[in-house]
Amino acid sequence: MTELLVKNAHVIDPLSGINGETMDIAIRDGKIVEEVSAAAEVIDARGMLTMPGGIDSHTHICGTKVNFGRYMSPEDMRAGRTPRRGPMHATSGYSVPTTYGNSYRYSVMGYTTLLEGAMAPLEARHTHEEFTYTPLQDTMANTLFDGNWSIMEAIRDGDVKRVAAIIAWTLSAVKGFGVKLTNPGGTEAWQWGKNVSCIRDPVPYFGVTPAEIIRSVIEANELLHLPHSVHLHCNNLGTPGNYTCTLGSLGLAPDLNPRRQTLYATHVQFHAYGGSGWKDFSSKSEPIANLVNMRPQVVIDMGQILFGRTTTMTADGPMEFNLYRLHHEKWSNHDVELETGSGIIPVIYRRKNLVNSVMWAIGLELALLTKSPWQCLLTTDNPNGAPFVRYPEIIGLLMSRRYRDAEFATIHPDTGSRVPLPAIDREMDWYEIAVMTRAGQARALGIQDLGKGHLAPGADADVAIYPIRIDEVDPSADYQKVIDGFSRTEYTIKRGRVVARRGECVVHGSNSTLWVRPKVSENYDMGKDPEFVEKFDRYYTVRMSNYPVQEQYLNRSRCIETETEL
Amino acid sequence: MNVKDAVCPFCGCLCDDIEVEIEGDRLVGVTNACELGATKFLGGERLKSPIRREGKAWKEISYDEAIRYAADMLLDAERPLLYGWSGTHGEAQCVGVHMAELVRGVIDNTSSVCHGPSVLAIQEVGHPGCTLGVVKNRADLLIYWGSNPIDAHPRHLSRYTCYAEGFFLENAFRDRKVVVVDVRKTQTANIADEFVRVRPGGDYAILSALRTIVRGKTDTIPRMVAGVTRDQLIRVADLCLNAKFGAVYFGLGLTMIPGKYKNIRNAIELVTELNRHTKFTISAMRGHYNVYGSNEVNTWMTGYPFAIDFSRGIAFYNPGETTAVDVLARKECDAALIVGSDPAAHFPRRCIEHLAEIPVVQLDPYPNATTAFCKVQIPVAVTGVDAEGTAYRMDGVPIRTRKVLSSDYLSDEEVLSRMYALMQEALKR
Amino acid sequence: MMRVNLTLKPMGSWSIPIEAESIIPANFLSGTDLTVWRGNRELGLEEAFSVSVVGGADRAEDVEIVLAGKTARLKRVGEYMDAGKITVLGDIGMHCGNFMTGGTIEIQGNADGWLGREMGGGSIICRGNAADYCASGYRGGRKGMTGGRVEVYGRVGDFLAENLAGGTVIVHGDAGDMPGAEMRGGTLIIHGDCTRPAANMKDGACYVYGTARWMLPTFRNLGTVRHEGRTLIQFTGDVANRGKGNLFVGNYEYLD
Amino acid sequence: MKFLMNTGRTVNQGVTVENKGSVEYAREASTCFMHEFDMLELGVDDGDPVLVRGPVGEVVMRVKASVEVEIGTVFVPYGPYANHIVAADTHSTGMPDFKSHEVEIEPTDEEPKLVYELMEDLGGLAYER
Repeated sequence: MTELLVKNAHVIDPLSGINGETMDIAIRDGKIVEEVSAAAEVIDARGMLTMPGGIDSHTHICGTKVNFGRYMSPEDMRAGRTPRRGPMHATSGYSVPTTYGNSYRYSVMGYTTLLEGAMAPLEARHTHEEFTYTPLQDTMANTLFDGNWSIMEAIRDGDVKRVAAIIAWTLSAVKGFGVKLTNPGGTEAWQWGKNVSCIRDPVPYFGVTPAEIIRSVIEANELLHLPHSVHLHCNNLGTPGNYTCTLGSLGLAPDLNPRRQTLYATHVQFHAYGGSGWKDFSSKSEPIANLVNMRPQVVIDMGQILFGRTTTMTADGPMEFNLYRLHHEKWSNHDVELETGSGIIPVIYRRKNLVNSVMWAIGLELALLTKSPWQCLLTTDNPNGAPFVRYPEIIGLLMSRRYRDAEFATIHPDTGSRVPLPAIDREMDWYEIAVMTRAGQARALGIQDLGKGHLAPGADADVAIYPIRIDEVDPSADYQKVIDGFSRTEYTIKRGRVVARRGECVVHGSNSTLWVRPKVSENYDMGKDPEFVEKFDRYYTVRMSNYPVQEQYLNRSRCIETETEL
Repeated sequence: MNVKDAVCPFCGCLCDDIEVEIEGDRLVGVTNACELGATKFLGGERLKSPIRREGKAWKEISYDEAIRYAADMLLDAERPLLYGWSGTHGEAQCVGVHMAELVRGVIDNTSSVCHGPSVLAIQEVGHPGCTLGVVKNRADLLIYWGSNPIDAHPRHLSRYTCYAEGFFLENAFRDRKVVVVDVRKTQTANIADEFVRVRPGGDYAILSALRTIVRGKTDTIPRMVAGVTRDQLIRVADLCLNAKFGAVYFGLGLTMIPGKYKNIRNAIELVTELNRHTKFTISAMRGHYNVYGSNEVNTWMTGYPFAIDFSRGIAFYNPGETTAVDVLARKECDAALIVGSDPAAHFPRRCIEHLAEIPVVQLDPYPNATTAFCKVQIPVAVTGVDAEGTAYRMDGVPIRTRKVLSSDYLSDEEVLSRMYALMQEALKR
Repeated sequence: MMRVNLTLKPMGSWSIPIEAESIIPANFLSGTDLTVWRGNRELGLEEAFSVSVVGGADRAEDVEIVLAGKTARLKRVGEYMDAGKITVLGDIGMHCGNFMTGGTIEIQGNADGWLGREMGGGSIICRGNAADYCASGYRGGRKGMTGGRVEVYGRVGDFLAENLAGGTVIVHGDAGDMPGAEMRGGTLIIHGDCTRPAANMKDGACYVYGTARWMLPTFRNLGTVRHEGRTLIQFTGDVANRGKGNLFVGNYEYLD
Repeated sequence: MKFLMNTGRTVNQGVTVENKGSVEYAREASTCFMHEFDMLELGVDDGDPVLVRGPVGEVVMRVKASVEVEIGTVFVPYGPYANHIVAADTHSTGMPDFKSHEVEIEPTDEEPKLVYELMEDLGGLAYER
């Protein structure tokens, strides 16, 4: 039995309804408990801002395309190299760090749970292997279904239950957590070098439209009672005028689940563009935020960009090729048979570039114009908008109008006429930041009942203690203190152990992986469906028996079984 | 007893439809594999126990003794080389990286003498690729460039490309066109619709010329380029532009010739250019069954796919300086651990001469050419036969190889983990 | 003026390279308490070198380092150097003058690979030969050398001035294969012969006074021009790469 | 006579590669595939030994006629025989010139060595003889 007592912490824990109380947190064997014995180890957190461990609900940290981002970028790797030190292994990389680099840097910022945003089922084993080497966070993977042949065929046949059955079989096989649609239909079209322009374009050969894919998969997702909703990367990312497509996509979401949203739209900044081309490119954050404000069944994340160098990577293959044609640096693409694809290019976002300046404003506007922080979560779509180590800067920008104005003065001078940002006064408070960086993620991902994102007794003892005294710091004026404070915890506690202390990771750690096994009846077991099996054998290049990810790939397996309607 | 869907641990095709027949503790039959794979499964005479060289003789020693020797050797060295890794499973490769980091050595894998130049090219311009099944289901044009699958990857054509059933092709055999570019009229060239015979060293010029033709600047090109007529180049460019889905598979015919990685870069840039017109992909024909896995493991753990020098604690990468051939030929290491490869058979002689001068430990099931240069060799189980673990196919698809036979041999991972534990303990003291 | 004499002591039986990025003029302003690395072992400067310092200086500009001994395996000398002078009496190892922004390095013997990699300013003079990747960039990087001057009196190896983006590189002897590959700026002058110059160039100027063998077929011949008393044939390209660079050659041979 | 030596994989080399002590592996890896016209000029028949001299050494192989190779070039399967004469210079890329080596070939009366003999020539000690 190991016990730990965090004394005199200044706690913000939105899911427990705690907003700035000084209290003790008792921990036994990795869980929060009511009280511990006198023998417990004690940490004095006097006055320090203490919150549940951070949760990133959309980040790219592990798997085929992330690793290819590293593989193709030795110039990025040399930017962040550290040697082996104490229990820390060597790390490399800035925008796409090594797995240890990701894990240590997230841990130092108080993050304890990460969701890899895109995992191709065929290559899932790779994601899980990298999870094992991401030791200081619990991990889960959104699984890609955007170009899945069997699903498109089932949709064409109008059989939503079959769609659900295919999702159930696949999630169980690849140890996935949630359902991800990236440019639905577009990734299949891209295997012919084509794309779909918006939700009404039929997918070549299959004939179904992205709208049909989105709607059917949402219904299927709810039939399976999955913890998380459908996680959507809308069609038409990154193009001027794409906000109408985004509005149309968000409008497809029915309100089916009283406990959480039924649609999670990711990195919406990249989908909130007005204009008919780059010349009249402008922000359309307002109509998007207005729609979100009216629709409780929708949650979005920001996809904020920050100026500087980074690497973009997504399953959205056609978008990356278009981006390559603008930037002309290097371009990688990786289509995955019968399932999905991906693309990678390095980019630099520049202050002096008007388009980049507008993009920067849009992310902030989405957060500031969305009334409820539970509906707009803080992300950069790491590393697409910026590497996650820059999250504290975003917190600073959201909390300080003065900081925003100072930054605004340095960006392209024409930005002001194209974005609503200069007129927005809102400054977020500590509670709202806590929602946008942990509580909101836990609720949106549906993992609060698994003990994530809060500090009530029974919860996982994942705690972030920041060296910030919120009664002494005025974030509006002292934004640099906010940035510094969120950059480096005093203590990060994971599963009841101190894992990071003032910028140093102090234990080797050991992650656990959360995944979902929907329980379906015999009739809906696709592993026994003759048509499914025959297609698999004929058109995949891997045998069906070698496709499922064995449980030994999961370091600490936390399987979530769901009761379904199949 | 028969085991179905076993995974072949020979080449980068990583065929996973092999059926093996087991009688007791022996493997007696292999179905579906090519000749190369079948031989690998059936195996040969393995070393019975670790051996140690003493003067002019070999002596059998215990695993404990052998593992301790290796750990001490690595700890004592000022710049140890940890080389090989392509012929073992990913879990063992991970331990290898941790070991290199701990003793501050150089870790390199066989890709440096295989597709290392391809990695360098990808690092300059990226890589438009796809999994093998995308090609199988869609490609109506295949280009084998400087590669000879009939000899080196015998099932590539039947399982993944020309002769494989494809969803979007009515008759794969008839509907797919094949172009072969090589300096030799290989077996593969014999099945080509169009064989382009290049003068040795001329591939770069040909690729530049094709890019120029695809761009519509044909008038710049002389009538003959590196032994190929402009007319034939125009014909090849037209085949590419008219394809619905084209796939290039290149081999060592591009990586081992003058210009090395620049040839690959040029090929990638041709494919990128073609993507402005139609769908095209390009991929390397990886040799060892898990050489790609070694690149993947190294990358997620160190940031670099091969040739990583931890001498200074941080990962330093500079192929040409930190690659095994260069380190050995320049005598820049003072000990070597070899796992899953046979450098004495595959490296130029000057490298081998240095191996003869430094302590060498090898993990390998069989006596091989490198055995002659070992102080200690430790026999291990064969991944895919009597050990299991992860391997990455040439297209990046990870597959778990199966253990189809039980034996008393330890796996590479087990031996290396014991070695690593000893090293960690020694450094704590 | 301060003169620092460093003579490399004979090292053990293997030829494990020594990395000595600490050897730049600025570092000696505060004494000789520096370290170098042999493989994974850190050595005090005086363990590896006989050190003598003559005179004094307040600024790096006034420091000259003279390196003697068997320095052919001494790597990274002059890395990030910004002022002063380094004279190498014999040969020098890899990565001499990497990232240099100012000052002068003079090598009386030969230089190993990556001489002046990613150099931004200053000047390097090599009296002997230079190996591969002289005045080049880093793996995967877009820009190689961006400024300054490298002059080699002997011959150079392959991939000379790869990714050259600025500055001037002059080679008096022959160059190997693919000098000026991916050039996007700057000036490269080769007095002797070479193979496949300026492959895939985007911009900049490359002069080959001798013969360009295996001349690439994707450059457009613009006719002859006079250049510093020579008649050269001017090409533009690389057309394959939408390039607008200029390649001037004394003579050329295609691989046809 | 001067030739350009190319090396590469063959099925037979692949089949025998896990058993390098075998006669079959030695036979395959010591084969020098040559165009018939070059053989005529050199005055050798199928199976005759030839001395192949490269930039860093020489080795005896057996010649075999092949329609695949061009006149003026020879093809040798990857392995210790070719590597006995291949230079280690990688042009600072990590990769030697395995596929483009100028060699000098002449008939000889010597027999190709066994793999272990080649290894012992370089300072090793064979385990199996």
